[in-house]
Amino acid sequence: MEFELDPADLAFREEVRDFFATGIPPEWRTRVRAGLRLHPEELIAYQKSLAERGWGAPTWPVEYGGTGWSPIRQYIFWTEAAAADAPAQFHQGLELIGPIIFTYGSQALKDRYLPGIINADDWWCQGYSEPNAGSDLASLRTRAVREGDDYVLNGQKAWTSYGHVASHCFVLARTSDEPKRQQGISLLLMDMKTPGITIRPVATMDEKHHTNEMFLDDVRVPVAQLVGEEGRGWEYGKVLLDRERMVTASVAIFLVQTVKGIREAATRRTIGGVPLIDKPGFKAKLAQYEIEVIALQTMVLKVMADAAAGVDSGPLGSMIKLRWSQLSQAGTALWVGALGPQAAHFAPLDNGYALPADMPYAMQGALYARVTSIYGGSSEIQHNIIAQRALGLKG
Amino acid sequence: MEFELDPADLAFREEVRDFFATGIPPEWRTRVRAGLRLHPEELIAYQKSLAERGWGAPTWPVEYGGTGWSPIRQYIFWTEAAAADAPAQFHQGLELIGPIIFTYGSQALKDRYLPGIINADDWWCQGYSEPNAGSDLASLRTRAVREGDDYVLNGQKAWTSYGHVASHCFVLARTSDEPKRQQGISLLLMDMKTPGITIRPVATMDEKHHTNEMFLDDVRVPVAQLVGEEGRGWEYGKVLLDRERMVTASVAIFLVQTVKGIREAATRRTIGGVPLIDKPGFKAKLAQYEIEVIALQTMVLKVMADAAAGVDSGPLGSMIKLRWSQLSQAGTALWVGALGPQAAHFAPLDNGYALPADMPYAMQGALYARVTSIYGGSSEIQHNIIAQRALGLKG
Amino acid sequence: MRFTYSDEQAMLLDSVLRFGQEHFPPTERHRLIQQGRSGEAASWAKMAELGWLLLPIAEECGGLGGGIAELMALGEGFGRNLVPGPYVAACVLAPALLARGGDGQYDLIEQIGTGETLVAAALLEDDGGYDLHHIATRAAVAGDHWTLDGAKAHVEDGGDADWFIVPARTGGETADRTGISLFLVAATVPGLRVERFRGIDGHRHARLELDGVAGQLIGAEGNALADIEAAVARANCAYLAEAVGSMEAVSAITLEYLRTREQFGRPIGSFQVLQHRMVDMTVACEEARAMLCHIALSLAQGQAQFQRAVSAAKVRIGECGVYVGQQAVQLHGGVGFSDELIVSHHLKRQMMLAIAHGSVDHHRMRFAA
Amino acid sequence: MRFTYSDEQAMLLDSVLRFGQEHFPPTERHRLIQQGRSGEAASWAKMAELGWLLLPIAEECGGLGGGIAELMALGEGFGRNLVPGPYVAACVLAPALLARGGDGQYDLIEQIGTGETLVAAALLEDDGGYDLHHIATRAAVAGDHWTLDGAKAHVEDGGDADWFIVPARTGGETADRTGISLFLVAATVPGLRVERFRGIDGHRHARLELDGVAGQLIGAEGNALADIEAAVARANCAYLAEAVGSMEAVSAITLEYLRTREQFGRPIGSFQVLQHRMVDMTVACEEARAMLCHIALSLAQGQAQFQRAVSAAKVRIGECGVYVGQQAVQLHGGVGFSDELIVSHHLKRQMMLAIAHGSVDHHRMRFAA
Repeated sequence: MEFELDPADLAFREEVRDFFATGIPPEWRTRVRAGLRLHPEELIAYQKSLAERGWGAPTWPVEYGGTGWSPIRQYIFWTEAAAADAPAQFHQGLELIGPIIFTYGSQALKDRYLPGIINADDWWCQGYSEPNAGSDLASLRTRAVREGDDYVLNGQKAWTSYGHVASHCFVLARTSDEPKRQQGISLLLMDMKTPGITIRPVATMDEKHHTNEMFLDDVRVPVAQLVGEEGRGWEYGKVLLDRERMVTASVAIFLVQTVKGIREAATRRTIGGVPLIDKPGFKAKLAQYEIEVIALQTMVLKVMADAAAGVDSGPLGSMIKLRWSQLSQAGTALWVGALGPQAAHFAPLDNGYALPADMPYAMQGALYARVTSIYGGSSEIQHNIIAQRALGLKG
Repeated sequence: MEFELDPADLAFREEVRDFFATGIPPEWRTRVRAGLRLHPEELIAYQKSLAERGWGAPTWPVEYGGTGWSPIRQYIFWTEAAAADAPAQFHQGLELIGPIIFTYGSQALKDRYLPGIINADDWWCQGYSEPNAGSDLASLRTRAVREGDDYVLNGQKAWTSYGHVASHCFVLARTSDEPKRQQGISLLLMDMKTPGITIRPVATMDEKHHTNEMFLDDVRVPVAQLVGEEGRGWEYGKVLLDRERMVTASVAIFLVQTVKGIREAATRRTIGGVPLIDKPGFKAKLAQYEIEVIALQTMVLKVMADAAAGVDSGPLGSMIKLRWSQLSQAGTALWVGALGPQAAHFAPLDNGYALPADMPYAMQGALYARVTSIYGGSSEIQHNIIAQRALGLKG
Repeated sequence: MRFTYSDEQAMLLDSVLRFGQEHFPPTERHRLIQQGRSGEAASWAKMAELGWLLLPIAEECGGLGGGIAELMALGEGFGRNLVPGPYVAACVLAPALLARGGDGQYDLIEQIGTGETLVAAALLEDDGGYDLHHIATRAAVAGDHWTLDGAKAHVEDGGDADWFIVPARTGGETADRTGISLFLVAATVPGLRVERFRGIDGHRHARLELDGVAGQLIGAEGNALADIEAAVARANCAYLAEAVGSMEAVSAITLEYLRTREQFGRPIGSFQVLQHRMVDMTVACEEARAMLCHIALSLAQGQAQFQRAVSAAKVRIGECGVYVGQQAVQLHGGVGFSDELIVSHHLKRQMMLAIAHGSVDHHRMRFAA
Repeated sequence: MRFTYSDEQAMLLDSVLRFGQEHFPPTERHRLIQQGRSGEAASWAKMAELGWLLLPIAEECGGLGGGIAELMALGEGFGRNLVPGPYVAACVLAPALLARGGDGQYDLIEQIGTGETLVAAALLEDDGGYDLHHIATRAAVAGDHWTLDGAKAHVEDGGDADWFIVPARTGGETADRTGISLFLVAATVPGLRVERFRGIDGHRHARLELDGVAGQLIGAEGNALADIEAAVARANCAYLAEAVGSMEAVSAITLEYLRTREQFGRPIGSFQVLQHRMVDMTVACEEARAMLCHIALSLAQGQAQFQRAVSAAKVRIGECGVYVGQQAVQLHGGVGFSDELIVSHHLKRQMMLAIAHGSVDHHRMRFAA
């Protein structure tokens, strides 16, 4: 076992640290710590600042405009970003569709779309889930029928996150009916200004507009916008499993921010003159939380180190997703608990009255955290995946 | 809702309290509180003292020698017994086979066996489980073949608790092969002195000899010892589900004893001069435990009150079994934790040296508690039962 | 001994359930809540008409003298349909505190009972946690009246109150159990700053700053703490029953969803893991209901045992309620997280009920004390 | 950066695994343990021969100077086959403490390394919890030697010790961090009462009473606490790795059982609930292993960060280890509870490892401090 960073990595860390030493606006802090996404314009500004520095795509190869960083450097980068209260980069373009485009897409698609992802000129949303195809995505019903040089799409998508903001959407649609449901599904890139797309906001329990229903009504998408081959869209997602691991892994690094949020809230609040953070009961809870975060961070580092060493991390990615959502929930709940009675003060009813310092974000983070164990493969699905793929247990 | 006991019940409580005011030997206390069974001779002495008072069978009808007590009176009786650190009565005769005998047995069987159960002249053990028929009892293989006026039994039983002590055994054996595995199983009463019975002790992790394997090798059991009809043994158990609820319910009442054990251990031990029980961390844990015990006790009382009112308690019995085993485990673990480093002192290696006050019983109780979520229908089976029978969810 | 409601209580529960379905069906509820007090005006008037506003008020104060069982039936009914509104603050807590003032307060209590007036108790202060005896606000005699100075961190359901009941020190130090008196303060009185906030469950609360505010002494000077603690314990009973009603309702909704929602070609309720989760939710509901019974059983044992039982119930129902709400959302998946189903609203209400009048941690330590 | 063992460390682990399979196969292990020290004599001699007893000892003391990674490889190997014996007490903890004595103790250290002698550290006292600085035992100069008076509540693996290392006060009060010195005390010295106890895992511990016992000062007088804490943290690393080895072994056994054991006509591993439980056990193993890596990562950051990392690992590995052991027993059902399978022995060892040199609660508060 060797746990020392080599000198070049140490120098890189200094470089990253310097970058983050300036530039993260303080007004982002509470939202970032609560695990909430910043406003699109803020995320775009952040992404542009990274792109300007050449760091817009930490996980991409150099040839597509990425940094070409080793997994260890990615880890260092995210650790420093987290320490500086920087947000996680918005991932739908960078991690979900970008890598599919540069792996399977035509040269034309690469040329057209990759730069816009890195410099945040385009904002991508995902058109996968449907009202009756959530965890069971293979049962999707949206159809893409070929007519001349276009596919004509009809159907309904659910949970289209940031569809109201996006300039583009990557959509899974059925281009043929095959005996195996996973077949005959194609992946198309769609301009959100195309006629026939209707976005309807979905109100969610965190009172933040981030997701939508998307209705596709004779939406014409040029055949050139097909990624890879027709009917193989399902596979493209699967092949990128390794990358997806990195995505959750990187998000998990940001849990140290939640620890800071809790710590500050519990330092600010006193009971009988004693800061909550000094009360043995709270102290023990926060320590427990920090320790579990340490375990997860170290699992992340292990995935990174394994990747660097070319070792297969097995189901560690699913495990990180599982534990990350549990700890997002536990951490924000602890934070909200630290606010005491004022956790009931979520929104002012009159002008001119300030909310408690952390509100509404701490509470919004706690509410938002409930969906982290649902999206991206629910915790139950993650369990199934680990049981079946890694442990070889059959239904 | 009415929660007052009526005056007659209050008077009864005084009577029971008086009975228990004397008579429970102090040397029983720690074992009882740790949820451990007393030695057979102690349990026999206790049962005889109850029988002498006319209280040998609290749950049986008067006509069979029972007390005929209402469920509320049973609850009162057990609550007072628990408060006095009396043990739970040994249940295999009293609750498992006795009620089957008086419900389905011939007059001859009733006359022969019921009094011996009440006055503890006989000690019954259960011959149900087999090495390959634990949770899936219906797959049992022991055979009883009719030869003249006898059944000839061959097979192997597992987990024959107190088989090394018992004078009698009630055995499930296959008397015919039927398409439905639950059919063709018969219930036989067997004298443990019958030739062909071999008992082999099974060492268990609590280092206490309480269970055995039982080998049946051409064991001849007179046909008159058949309970009810041939081939219907499986049903007899099922019909008594309601009674079984009462059995676990009554045991759950005794968890207050564990609370006392923990409390005394944590009062005795000091850290830096402060009794452990006054340390906020421990205080919170014990309070949490007590509260969960209260919830369970009240669920028990509700079952009793429902029974008294002729209301169906539904799956509450299974729930009580579930929660009881969880709380047995949590309570004994808390107790062992309260012992600190000396929890490692389980047995003296030399003569003349005394163990810490609670040892080995607190630890033995903690180890024994692990099996409470396995026997009598594991926690997983209880979940299945509740899901399927009460919630109507199908596999 | 009987654990079920009497016929009369069952009828009350039944009419509360019908009331909830009629006035706050899931499709309407959210819209009404967003309208604030006006959205609840019609239902409040209806409650007044039904006599429910008078129900928890003692007979000697002109109320119907409902006991804990009646409060629980009401609370349970409210919880099942997530009926919003300041019922517990105005009709349970406030009248119990005003009763300390004897017939001097009967007019105000009557106005509460008719629904004309809303009163809320301003109990918690910054730096006090959930401790009711932690009062730094001071009252002093100024000529023929009292003036109050201090601040209140959170007034449960105080967002629409016409009057506040304000505990303040007429003696002793901040954390003393003695020297606390109760004052009635009009919401519009000079020197009082009322900041109003909405919770995630739509309840409207307040935060007060009192700067030489005129207050009217309620009852005798000093020694109000016992009355406050008793009144809060009583209010908690209604909240606890509301939590249980909500848990049972959302469990039933979830069970139905498991039975009907299909994924991978079969009802999701056929997956063993979801079955067992549903069982754990059901057990949690039973535990929570048992804690209500435990409170009822404690009534015969005096106020101290009653309050200890309420603390025990606040711990376990708080835990079980949030657990059930969370799992209901989880088992519903994405739609559970949406605002459109009632499911997430149950979770939000459970989260707020779990901290109303004392968090789980607070009550665990009270129980242990 | 690499999270896997070096080739040399992997070879060490491999030989420890073979050693365990050879000397302590499940069928023999229980019998050997019941024989006490004699049951472990042959294997101890073998360990000496292999040089393992010398491995953790510093090079300047004549040992092989094994680092944390070597200790972890050894510990992991022991844990996988539940190798019994006082290895950590005698070869990791004692030599580290004796090193304080400089060359005056090299003879004794050498005897430890050859397996001739067993030494155990008597660190914990009644009323001290798991605090290493809580020392009431006093040492006084009597002529040309020191005499010790006091008692030690628990000496880990002290049951067969020939010598005890006894911290005692040469200054300060019971809970002070200064004024603690280390003394070497022969097990047979007059005035020393050694009570010997067996744990549920077969380890043999002691409790001491010292009544005017002659002791030999190890190293300088006073200020021994830092050495004690550092030595205990190092010892804990071996224990933590042992816990991880045991967890992974018993998880693998359980997975195999789930695959092969049939009930209701199918492998029990086909039941979703048991699958998910097995997943949770696997995640717990990963978390535990990650905590070992966390310790290794902390080494570069100095003793304070190292000890804090050890405390963090004691918390999480303690919790995960006991959880995995419990679930392994549960998933095996009745046979899991029996003594005949190795499964229950893993749980028992996990329970003891979780409190060895500080319980989960103790280390959580140390981490928080």
